[in-house]
Amino acid sequence: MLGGVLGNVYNATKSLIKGHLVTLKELRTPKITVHYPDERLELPLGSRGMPALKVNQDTGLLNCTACGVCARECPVDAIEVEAVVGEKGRKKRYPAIYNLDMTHCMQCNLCVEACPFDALEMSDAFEISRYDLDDLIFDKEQLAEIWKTHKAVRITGGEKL
Amino acid sequence: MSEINEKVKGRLIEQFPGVEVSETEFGQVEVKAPKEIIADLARFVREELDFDYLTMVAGVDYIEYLQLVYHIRSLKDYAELIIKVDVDSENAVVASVAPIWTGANWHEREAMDMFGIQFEGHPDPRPILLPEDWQGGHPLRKDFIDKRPKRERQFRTR
Amino acid sequence: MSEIEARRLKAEEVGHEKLILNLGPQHPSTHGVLRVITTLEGERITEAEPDIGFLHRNFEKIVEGWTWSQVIPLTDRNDYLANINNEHAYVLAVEKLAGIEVPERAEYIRVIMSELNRIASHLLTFGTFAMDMGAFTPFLYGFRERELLYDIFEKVTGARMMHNYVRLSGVRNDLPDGWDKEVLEFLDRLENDVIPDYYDLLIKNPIFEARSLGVGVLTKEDAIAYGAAGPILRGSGIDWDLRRDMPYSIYDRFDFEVITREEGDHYARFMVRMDEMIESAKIIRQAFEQMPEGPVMGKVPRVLKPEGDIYSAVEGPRGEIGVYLVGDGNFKPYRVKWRAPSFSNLSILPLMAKGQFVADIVLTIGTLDPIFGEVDR
Amino acid sequence: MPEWVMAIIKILIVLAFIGLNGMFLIWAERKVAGFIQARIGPARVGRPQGFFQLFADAIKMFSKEDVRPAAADKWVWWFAPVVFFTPVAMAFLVLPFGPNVIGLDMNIGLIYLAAVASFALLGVFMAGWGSNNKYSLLGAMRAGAQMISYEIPLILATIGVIMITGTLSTQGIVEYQVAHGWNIKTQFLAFVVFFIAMLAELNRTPFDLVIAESELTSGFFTEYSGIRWGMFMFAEYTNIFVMSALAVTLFFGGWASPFGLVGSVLIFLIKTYAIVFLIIWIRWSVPRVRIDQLMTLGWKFLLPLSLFNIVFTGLILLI
Repeated sequence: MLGGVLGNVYNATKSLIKGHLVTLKELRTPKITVHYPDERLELPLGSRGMPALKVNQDTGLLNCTACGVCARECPVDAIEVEAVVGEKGRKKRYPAIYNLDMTHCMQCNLCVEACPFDALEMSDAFEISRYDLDDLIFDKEQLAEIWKTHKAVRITGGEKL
Repeated sequence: MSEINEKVKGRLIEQFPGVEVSETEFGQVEVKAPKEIIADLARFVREELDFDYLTMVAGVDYIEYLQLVYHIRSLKDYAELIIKVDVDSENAVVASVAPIWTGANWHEREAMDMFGIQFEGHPDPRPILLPEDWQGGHPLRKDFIDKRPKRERQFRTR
Repeated sequence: MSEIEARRLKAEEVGHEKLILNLGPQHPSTHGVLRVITTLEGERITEAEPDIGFLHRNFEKIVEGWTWSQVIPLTDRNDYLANINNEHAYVLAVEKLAGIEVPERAEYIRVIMSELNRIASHLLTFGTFAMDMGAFTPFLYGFRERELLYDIFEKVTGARMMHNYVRLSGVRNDLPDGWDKEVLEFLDRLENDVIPDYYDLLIKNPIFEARSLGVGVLTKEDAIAYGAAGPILRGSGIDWDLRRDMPYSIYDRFDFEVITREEGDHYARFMVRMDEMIESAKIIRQAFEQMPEGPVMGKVPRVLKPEGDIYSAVEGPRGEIGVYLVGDGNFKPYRVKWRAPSFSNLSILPLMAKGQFVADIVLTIGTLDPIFGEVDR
Repeated sequence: MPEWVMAIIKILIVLAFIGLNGMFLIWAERKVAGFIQARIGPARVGRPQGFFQLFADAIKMFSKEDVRPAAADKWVWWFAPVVFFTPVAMAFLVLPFGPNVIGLDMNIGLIYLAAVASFALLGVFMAGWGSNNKYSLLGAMRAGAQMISYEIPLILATIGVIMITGTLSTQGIVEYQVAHGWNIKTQFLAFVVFFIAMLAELNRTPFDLVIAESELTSGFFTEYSGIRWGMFMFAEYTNIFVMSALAVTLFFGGWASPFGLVGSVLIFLIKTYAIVFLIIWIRWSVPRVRIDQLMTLGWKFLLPLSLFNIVFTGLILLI
């Protein structure tokens, strides 16, 4: 019986030492912490932050025609669109108001998939915390600005990144 | 697999002449039973046919009546059985199957919360997901009134 | 008279001096917002009663107002550690109901992502179980590996947790080039470095064995009667896995073992999860070998108005995720019932906790591994 | 210089040392924990290694609101941190930092230490009872059971050393080791028992059932905040230092060194912090035991082992 007890003690000690060696080894391995505001991770292409409105490179206008498909497709009703139809001097419809309520948006990509005019893209802007809730409602100028300053891609269905 | 379904169907028709037994296109045996015999049917299915694993009890509100859907598996025979029981929506009382499958306990409590179906012989009939002092009705019924503020329509044309 | 007061009076009636200890809803060990009302006699638990519903948001009612495809991002939020598995469960049910064809390649991608998600979920469970036992370091090791896995996810789905990746008739986008190599590298590291380290650090530790062997035994009969699912069912010696026994998607093409353990204690359930990670890795390797080229999205009918009802289930990390759908020929689901594995698993807690020590109920919750997004829905 | 001035200076030195040592140990624990766990630990205040984190923490603790639960037993609750803290500070009286660097070289030094150390339990129990919280109460009950059952093997383990050295004075034990080499050579078994019992006495993982944050949130000091919580924390970390210093004194030759007075003190501190590191390392590597396993280990394993050690030492001495 004594032998059994001693064997147990021996095994227990051995495995305890092994476990401690694992933690000791980890003392020296490189850390995976990233000091966030000082250092940043490279976000992969297609990483979803918030949606942004695409600006036509030639004309400098929004691609959006205010058809409202994105607003209908949004599960949480985060998008508000007011369309202007047939105004003087412009042939196309355009959005008078295009508000994106980031307090509701869950960044699901459904609006981008629904958009038939290549006007919405998913940008990698994720630093959108604000002191005031009202500041989280982005209007069309802000959304265009985000598109200009951030990486944005459009993935709709089936293609490669 | 279908052999077992045939066997199950045969036994069920033999034992309960009144019930509607069919097979769905997804390979499950479906039984439509009147609510009076649900306790007997459950016991028969559990003990004679070895359907021992109750996965869920779901309520559905078809406006004129409520329906309870029991999905039961047989871990031995790899068979699935769906029992559907219609319940009157005004006076929704049905026998509990919790004594037969212990796991039905919480599922029935949930159906009680959400649809207001009373289960006779349930060991612990208290609200489970809703607060104990909930007065707002039964949320999953179609006539449930959501009192939260509504958002206005998001798409307009000028 | 408050509820607690009533319980105290009841305890006094019995004549013993009993202590009613309220674990939760804010408590380090409850993995979310679970409240367990325990009655103690010394350090022994005579009665434990879980109180759930704190995260209840009525998923099933919300989706009744949404279209069939809008529901997918919300299913992510049910079991937020097994997002792809949830999406897969829902999408599979709708596809069966509406008769939608899925391209071959998309099926393979779904399987790969589901199994990766299973690994991620089990890594977290490993960590939280260790933390419930008081070992903080394995928790962070588990988290580190999961974060690295989430980096891999992000490259495909664009999000770390709420992927919204599986679509009706396929997946949203194809895999990027070189991604398979990264996954295989991760799996090699997992099998050769990480899991052996876990064994050395935690599993072979004598204290770990003393705490988990023979504690919280769940018998076969109880496991079946309560509708336990996943590792809890298999840890009690029941050889049941939907992936093998009722194959959905393309799981019948892979060669893998269903891990079962006879003992039914904490250790058995824990080891089932550890071994399942290796089996998942096996499936992923085979899937990469067999995967054909081709499109990843099929044709979805422009008007999606399925009719009828269906129960369809997949094997998630926590067990059978079942979806009961009723369609009334409208573009919205008439009824979605979510059969959450954690809901059934958690209902065993009163049975298992009876007679345990206070320290063990924490482990019991840890080993049942409930996710409250899913329990409360 | 009159004696009382010396006494006051000594007290001030000890208090300053307790403060600095406590802050350093808290920082060291967080840093070591971070490195073991594949992260960095404190790094923001006082870059790059976050050394000023300890001052920031101290300032935070001092400036926080002192919240007292409405139903707490006011005076018991109020005094518990003080009662917990005082004996720890008192233990410094007999710790030999170097030749002549000692508060008071009592000829019953070890008995004094044992007496003072068991006093801390009172503070724990007062905190647990006075908080009027069930978690605190459970923690305090566990503390009572645990500390009493581990004090016995702890003291019995030192008896072997006392038998060899023939003195109860801490300075005498070190002087014996200067002459005859470290005690660990002959008293290895006693050291093992002493070390395990010490971990339990300090409420460190794997025996931290008193705090047990996964079950009892924070055990006996769940309800404390601000500077009172800080006093518990400081006392705990100072206790770690005291116990490690005691282990060094008893088994590892104390200040014995060939480098004169300063060298002796440095050697002593280095040895002590090595033991402290060992304790921290163990904390971040193992899970926690359960209360019944703790009792089994204490009474069925450590107690017989320490008794066996005494008998064995006696036999060796006789022959």
